[in-house]
Amino acid sequence: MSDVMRAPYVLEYGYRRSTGPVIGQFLTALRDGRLVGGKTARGRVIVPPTEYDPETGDAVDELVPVGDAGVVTTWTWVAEPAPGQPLARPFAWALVKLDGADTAMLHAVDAGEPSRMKTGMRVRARFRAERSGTILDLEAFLPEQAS
Amino acid sequence: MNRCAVIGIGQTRHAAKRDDVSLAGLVREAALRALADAGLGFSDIDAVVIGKAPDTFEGVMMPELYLADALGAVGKPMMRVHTAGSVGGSTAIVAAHLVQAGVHKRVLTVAFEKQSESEAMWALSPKFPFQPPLLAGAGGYFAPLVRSYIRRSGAPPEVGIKVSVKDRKNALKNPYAHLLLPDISDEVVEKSPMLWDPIRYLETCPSSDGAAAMVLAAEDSLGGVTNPAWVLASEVRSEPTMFAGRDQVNPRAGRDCAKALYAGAGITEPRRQIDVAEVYVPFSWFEPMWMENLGFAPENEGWRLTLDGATSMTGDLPINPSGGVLSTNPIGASGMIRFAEAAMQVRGTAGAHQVDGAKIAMGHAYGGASQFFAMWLVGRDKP
Amino acid sequence: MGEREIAIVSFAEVIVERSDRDDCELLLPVLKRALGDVGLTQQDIGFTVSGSSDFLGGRPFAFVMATDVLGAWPPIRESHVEMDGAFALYEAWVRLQHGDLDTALVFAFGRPSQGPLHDVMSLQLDPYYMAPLRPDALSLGALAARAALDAGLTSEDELARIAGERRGVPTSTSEPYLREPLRAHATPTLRDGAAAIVLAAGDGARALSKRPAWIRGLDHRIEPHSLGARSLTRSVSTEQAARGAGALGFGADVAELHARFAHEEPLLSRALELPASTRVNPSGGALAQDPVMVTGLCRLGHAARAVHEGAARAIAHATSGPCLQQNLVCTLEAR
Amino acid sequence: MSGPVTRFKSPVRFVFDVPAGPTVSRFLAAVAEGRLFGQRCPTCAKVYVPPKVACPRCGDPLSPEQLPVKETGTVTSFCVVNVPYEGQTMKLPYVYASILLDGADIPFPHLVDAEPADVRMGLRVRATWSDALGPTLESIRAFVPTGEPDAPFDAYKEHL
Repeated sequence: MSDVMRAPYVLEYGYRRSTGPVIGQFLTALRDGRLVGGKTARGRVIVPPTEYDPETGDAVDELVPVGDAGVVTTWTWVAEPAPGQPLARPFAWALVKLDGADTAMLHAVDAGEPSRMKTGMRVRARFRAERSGTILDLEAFLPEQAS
Repeated sequence: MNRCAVIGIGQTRHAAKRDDVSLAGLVREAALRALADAGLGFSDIDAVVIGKAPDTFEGVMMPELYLADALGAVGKPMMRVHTAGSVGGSTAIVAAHLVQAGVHKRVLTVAFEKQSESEAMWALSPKFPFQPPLLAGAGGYFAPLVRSYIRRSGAPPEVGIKVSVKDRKNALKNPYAHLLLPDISDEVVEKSPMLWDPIRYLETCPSSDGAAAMVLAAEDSLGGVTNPAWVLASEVRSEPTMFAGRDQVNPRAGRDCAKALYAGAGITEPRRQIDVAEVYVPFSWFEPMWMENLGFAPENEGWRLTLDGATSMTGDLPINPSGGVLSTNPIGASGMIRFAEAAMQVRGTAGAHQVDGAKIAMGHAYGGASQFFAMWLVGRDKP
Repeated sequence: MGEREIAIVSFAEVIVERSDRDDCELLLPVLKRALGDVGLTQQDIGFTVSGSSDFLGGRPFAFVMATDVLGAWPPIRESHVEMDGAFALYEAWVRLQHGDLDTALVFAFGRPSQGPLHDVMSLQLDPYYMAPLRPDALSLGALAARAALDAGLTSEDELARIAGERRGVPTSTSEPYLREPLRAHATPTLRDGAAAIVLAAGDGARALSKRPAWIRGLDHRIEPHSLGARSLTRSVSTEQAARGAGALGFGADVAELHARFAHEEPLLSRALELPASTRVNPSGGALAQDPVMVTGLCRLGHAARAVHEGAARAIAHATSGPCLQQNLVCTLEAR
Repeated sequence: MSGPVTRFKSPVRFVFDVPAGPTVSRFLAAVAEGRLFGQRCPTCAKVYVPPKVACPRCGDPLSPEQLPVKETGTVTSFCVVNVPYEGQTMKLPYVYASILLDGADIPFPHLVDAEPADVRMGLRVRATWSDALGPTLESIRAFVPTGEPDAPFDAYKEHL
């Protein structure tokens, strides 16, 4: 069916997100170089915090400080980063459970090469120099021995 | 089929921009109010059914996935309905089916739109290849239909103005309504800019952020709720966007849907037996058009109901006591607000816009090119 | 749980590598075949419901076009879920429980070839914390795969073996990683496609099919969204849906699992407590062909077809969301 | 630093590659040559311009035969657009109309190049083509009045 026409279609939107109080406090802290989590009624600490306990839907409004270092619970390697991802050079995606947190967060680990990645390794947050109040203010995690 | 009733209703404060909340915060505002109204918590709910219009409005693909925990759905069935503008109504109907089919005892249903996350006008009119050029936006589609209606019915030109003034005055009595225009008058509407001739600016709906939620329950699971709104009947009908000879002004899908709805509830004289209706009127002229489509007036005479005052708060068939879509339009939620407001009327909880003694109320939604219809009838008395 | 006897009596699918057709052209022959195989037309159908996602083509209201090829005149009872077609089938099954309608047409369509689907799917994620990072769907699959490997639930050798069997081609752990620890063979094969299923109730089903695939149970459940707030090594929502659908101890001859990644097969088999005697994904599943938004409905179709063709019992599974967030389980049987 | 974070921008950009499908491709190829055609439903005999994959009313594929249609037609309804919207290129005000081509059984939307006050339901119009033809209905620049007497309401009332 070579006579079928094809044409590009560009989907482009500048979505604007309003954060609400809980996400707003997390992003404000992040912009200021700190990490916080949300404490649920059962005492679990959710990082990044949601306005609700993911298990029950109950409101979460108490925010508590958490460490800026933690443990990689799983990871994969991205050899060719796509536009918009945290790093332009090859990096790892990882779930990182920060010290003091009961859930893990998704972010990039700037490890240089996959051989330096290992489940259970410790990593520490590296903040961008210029921060604006988005999750990308956390540029990446770094393997702890190298940070 | 098991009986089903509305036992909890919640709405957000609707506004052009709800910059104070996240998407989850918006839907939770409605959901938590509905639960509080029913005297329940998330743990009392068996399933969640969520609806909204296109995902491109907020740029979240299948947002029910992200919203599952915000709505206490973890460990439960969750569904996401999308039937264009009728979706708020269709979503409530899917939720009611879960109860009526005996699958669940209590279902939370939520519909929302946060149009300020993008520009909805833009989202509705992207340059998509190979399609006929979109030259006039949403009003450009519906304005020719209004012109056709006026030509066919011989309606006088002030009908659209009268509907607008009525709905905007009603909205002043609704604490959740978005657009509040206390100084509204025939003259103000008439002098507002003619956007898509014959449709004026004040004869169109706003673009809103908002959500609505309801708790639907089986007869044996009403809890402490003593004023449930019983679902007497619900119906959906769809027809193609366009075909040769299609009547776009008075679409058959809407007529068939209403007929089946009345038959299901044992209604033989809808004008007399239905006390109040919340009808999806995004452009004021759609009130008379839908009056005919719903069988409340003979063909080409729907406008007389408006001019005679029958559709006003003091008339015999008040239409849109809430102020309707003309006053509040979070697209995906607009249909559910109609369904919820109908339930509020028969529960006697509509406050300042309550129609005294309402026993049977209709909720109506439509979408697409006037091609998707969803309706329900709710009653104060158990069927 | 529904009490009315409802069966899958017909199934048709079209799956191609990259379709030059629009959604209507893709759907029309599938709908005609699903109906025609049991001698029906749209006029005989009580309820019609579909599943699709606007974002596959990036175009709002894509599903509205489908009404052009449904024969929706006189107007029909119709609905649409912005989900895989398997969840549309759930809506139809619920609707038929009412007893006033006897047949339903369920269909789904999806053309991932139109765009960078794995990247687009990042828009499924939490729009504050995850979506702005733009992680692609393959990377998320790989995070769960590593968790499964670390937990000893599977091995890279097993992933290669599963992938080889489903795809019908030789595979090896010497192939390079696509997203470590996943090799390309362990990831879905994106396809364009459409599928349709006809449901019928009671004696109507017996009249339409010599061997209807009766729905014994059907349930679905969802888990927390965040990948870090739930287990990636145990599919809790599949376990819950399996209990609801009566899948545990069901003794299925065949199980069609909506496993988009090879490691999801052992994970799901464990959640469903499948015995060794159950044949898993004889159709090849999503590793061989993944027409996104249609794949789950195809699992129901293939499981039903196994019953139509002689199997006593079959299980179908469908999923939605990143890393098996939401799961549907259906048990089917001959009677 | 500064005040609390309450919102942020989240830009999205994806490029899709969209096929027109054979039905639309055939029609747009003709349009690119300055030619229009319709296709007939084998069941109800109605002629669709532009052709659809199937007759939405009957659900059957249209007959493949390309039927010539005239470039003249009747305005069945219209609106006067006074409001600009995103992506709109026309000079305000302009007339957006449903036009039933002679020989077709379904109206399609397009522009009428005339003083808004002179446009009526039933107005007879003719297509004027753009200098730059391409595979898009924008190859028709606009429809202009033919000067014929208006079509009677009964001639098009089934197409509203």
